[in-house]
Amino acid sequence: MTKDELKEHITQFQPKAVFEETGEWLNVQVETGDWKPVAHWLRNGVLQMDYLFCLTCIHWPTAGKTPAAGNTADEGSGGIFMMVYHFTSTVFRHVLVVKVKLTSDHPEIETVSDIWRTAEFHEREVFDLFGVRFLHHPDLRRLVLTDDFEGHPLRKDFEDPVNMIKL
Amino acid sequence: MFSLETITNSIQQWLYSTFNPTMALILECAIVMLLVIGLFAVLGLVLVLMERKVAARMQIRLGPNRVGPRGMLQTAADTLKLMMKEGLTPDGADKFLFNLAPFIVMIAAMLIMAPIAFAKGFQIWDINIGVLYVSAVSSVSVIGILMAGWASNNKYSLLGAMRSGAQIVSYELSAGLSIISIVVLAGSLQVSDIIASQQTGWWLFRGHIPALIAFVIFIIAVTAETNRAPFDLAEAESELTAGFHTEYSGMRFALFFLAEYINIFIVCAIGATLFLGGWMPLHIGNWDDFNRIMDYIPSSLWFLGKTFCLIFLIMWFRWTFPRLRVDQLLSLEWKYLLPISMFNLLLITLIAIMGWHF
Amino acid sequence: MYRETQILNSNTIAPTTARDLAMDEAGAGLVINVGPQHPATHGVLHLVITLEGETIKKIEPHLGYIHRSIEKMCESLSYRQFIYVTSRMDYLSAHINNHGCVLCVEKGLQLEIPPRAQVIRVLMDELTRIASHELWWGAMAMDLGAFTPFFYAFRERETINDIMEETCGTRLTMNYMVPGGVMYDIHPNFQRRVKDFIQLFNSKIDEYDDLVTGNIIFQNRTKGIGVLSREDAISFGCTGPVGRASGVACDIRKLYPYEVYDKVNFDEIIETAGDSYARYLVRIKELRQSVRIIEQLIDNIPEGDFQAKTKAVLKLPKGEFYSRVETARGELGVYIVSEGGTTPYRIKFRSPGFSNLSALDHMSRGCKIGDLMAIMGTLDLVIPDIDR
Amino acid sequence: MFIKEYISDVFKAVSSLLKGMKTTGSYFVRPKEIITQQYPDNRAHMKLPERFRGEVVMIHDENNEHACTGCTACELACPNATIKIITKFDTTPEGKKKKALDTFVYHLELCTMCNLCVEACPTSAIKMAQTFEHSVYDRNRLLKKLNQPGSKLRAGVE
Repeated sequence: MTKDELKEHITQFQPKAVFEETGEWLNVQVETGDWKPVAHWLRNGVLQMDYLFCLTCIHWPTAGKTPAAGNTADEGSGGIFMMVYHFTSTVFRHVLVVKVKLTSDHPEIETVSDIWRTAEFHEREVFDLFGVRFLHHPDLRRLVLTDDFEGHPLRKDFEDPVNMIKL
Repeated sequence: MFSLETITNSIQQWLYSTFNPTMALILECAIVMLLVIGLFAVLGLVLVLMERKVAARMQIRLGPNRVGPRGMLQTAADTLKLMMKEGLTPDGADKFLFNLAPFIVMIAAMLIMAPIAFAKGFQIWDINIGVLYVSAVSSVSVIGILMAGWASNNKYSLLGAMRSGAQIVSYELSAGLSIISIVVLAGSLQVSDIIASQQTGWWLFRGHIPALIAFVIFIIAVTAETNRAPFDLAEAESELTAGFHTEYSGMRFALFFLAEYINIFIVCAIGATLFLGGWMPLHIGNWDDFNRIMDYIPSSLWFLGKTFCLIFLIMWFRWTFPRLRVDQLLSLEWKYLLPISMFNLLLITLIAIMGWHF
Repeated sequence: MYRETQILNSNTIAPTTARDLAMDEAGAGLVINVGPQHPATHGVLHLVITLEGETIKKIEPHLGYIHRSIEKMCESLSYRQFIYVTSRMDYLSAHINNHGCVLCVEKGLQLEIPPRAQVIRVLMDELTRIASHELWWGAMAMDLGAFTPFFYAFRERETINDIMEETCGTRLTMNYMVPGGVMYDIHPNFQRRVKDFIQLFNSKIDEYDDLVTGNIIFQNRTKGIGVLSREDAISFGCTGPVGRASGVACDIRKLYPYEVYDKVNFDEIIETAGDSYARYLVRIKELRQSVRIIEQLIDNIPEGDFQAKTKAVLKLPKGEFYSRVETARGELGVYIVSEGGTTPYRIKFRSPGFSNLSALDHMSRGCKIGDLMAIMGTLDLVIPDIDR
Repeated sequence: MFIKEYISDVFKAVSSLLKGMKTTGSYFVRPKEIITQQYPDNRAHMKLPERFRGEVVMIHDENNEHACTGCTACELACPNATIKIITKFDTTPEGKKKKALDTFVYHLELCTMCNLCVEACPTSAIKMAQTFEHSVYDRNRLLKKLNQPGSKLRAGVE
């Protein structure tokens, strides 16, 4: 399916979705609350996005503060976490990037590990390194770091004076 | 002609003429003990080196070549290292059993040495139920292995020991059945009688195809019984790290290691005795000249040659095959080897009764 | 007895999910730790396995023993510098990792790569793939208890390493790819030596078949073991030979061709059984396909530059760039978020091993411990690739 | 036929095993195939390819002159802070002050042999050497000073 067709389908299901077409693939941004039904629809609906090939998160510690980023009252001061999901369909071979914006104060999002099982590990990794909480995840523990580790190293404001050497 | 029999006889005569009979017997026992221990040490050194060299050649490597000429002293150096190492006992281990286990394995191996005929008239104890004795004593070593696995208080060791138990107990059956088929042919349990019965030819050739099948099954079964690859499930390096001897170190580990090689030697010696005529030279029908030349080769060389051929075969297996899984190991025994060897025993009995063998 | 050893050797972790709690209440299971130092994990992978007898009830991978946070490191390295770090992820396909990174940077810079560099890159990728599969073949056979194949595999791998050493300067972590092309031109001996190697290698693959593929013990150990259905493979994101053995067409070289992969003839190997044997066959057949690609390209390296002209300091425009390459283990995704500076704002490496490992628990439930070695062997896990 | 299948199974299995044994056995009798290199013994005729990256060295000619201007391009290119360049100010004959290299500090223990410094060098002053036996007992000995004592910048290199 082409980008326009994808766009059409998504708008039909989720009129609130925001599109961005600068990159290689179609990017769509959805609200945190809408994410779970959208995910279900992506997997089982007409698009058949059965293969989640990348799941990650980006931290913008200051984005929330700048007025340009559309700072609203509930976004708080700590910036935003952007969850990025890369989907493709093994049937149609189209690629879609879904982004969900989370606030730094309450980085919580519904898990998709019941829809794409690969998400179970990827979400644990994101939880470990960014501190994003995945609601209803079956086994949300730290994956690579020790259980008593403090902080989330891939956050931009993470400081570790012992192990991080500033060049 | 060089013969070990004359040497042993003259020593015995000298002993009995110099001391009273009790003293002579005690001295004889002491000499035999020393000889057995000496043989153990030498066999350990030779077999470990041989294994490493065979493995190296099959794996396009050179193998040990630094210690001594062509690496001959490598195993001696290794033994020295193991002796000087600290023998650790894990905290949670059952200390008594943990220390006892390697000795049980070792002693079991030593005991089987008794009825083996190393050369013509060179045998520690020509017991009249020699073959039965061998198969009885060889199953003692499983107790040592189970003990080691249990006492180590390590889950890997326990799993290894359990596997080993299941394995040795089941493979004992087909090894026993193959041994019995030769007993049926030879009509005696005594080792010297069995060898004597192969005067005109080895049972491997004289017993037609059934004897060949019995031989193959025997080799497979003893490979399994000695926990050698492809049946090394008790150790199974990639699965259970080192299996039942994971927690052993230093000399106690060396004893397990040595016992493994001694066991290989023993089972191959028994295989050579039963199927390849022990120290009996190769004789072919009416070729008198050929037979006479063969007779010139000392009987001890015949025995060792045959035994080392079988040892080489078992090493060849080890460096070629992948390991079986534990359930496949048992299904191989119970679904293939045991039925085949039972049927085979029937055929052999028929051959023996009808006198169809050569 | 089970209970007793379990208490004495208790270094298990607290149960967390309802599923685990249910199992603990039933009192079933002997928990053993495979790794982080274990002969079969080939690295520092830690698996907590719950057993019942010899049967696996649950596997829980514990990662992070070699986690270096390469993603964080890359955030402070420039676009030329961060490539060398990625050799240390999946160190067996170092070239292909580097390739993924330079592709992503080039996408951002919109660089045109000289055809000569493209062909050299593909040749190096395929040589790396052969070397990686060789090591996998040896190590997998060793996991299953056969030691000798390891040495035969390393003999051929050594030849590739020597070729790499001559052209790239190093044997394992080459750092040969640079944004815009390759670091040096190929060595004058390169073509001759590769052709010699291909000739030698064709005769050796048959030997591999004799020694391992046809072996009845090996077949019994792998057939029907660790079956991963097509749906599960997609859901778990299994790519590379693991995915293809389950019937998923996931070869990035075919689906989204990069460099000259759309100009060479090769087959995407797809098996449908999804078991360990199918994964084995896919890799063994891929060896021949890699040889095919090299044979087509080795005599047709176009003349010209081996590197495009680039600025001394690279700056990617603001935006997001994603490149996908097929490593020996599966799909490697490189996701760069740029804020317009000289260093990436955020890099994500979607490593194939990570997703493949997540399917391990699903595949090995109900198998024996011995089967676990067959499954892990054919998953071809490289631990630094998983941990990053 | 069950029996027939059973026997053919056994036969196939045994023949596949024998095939494997033939392979290893054939190597056993062909010692020419042995590929072991006896490393410390073959040191004399072991030749590494000229591109091999062993360590960074500075090229000095017979007059003990190098081409390093102390521009720190390599220091910037290095991802691990392996190179530290200490500069000094020389006075040229005309009396002008000119920046020049004082010490080229190279931490071999941090180096990953990525070759980026050599690529970055505008005057080709450094290169990769083919040495590889870097093990020492004292870590400090891995900290190297690349410019030889008394060496100076070759005339004409800017």
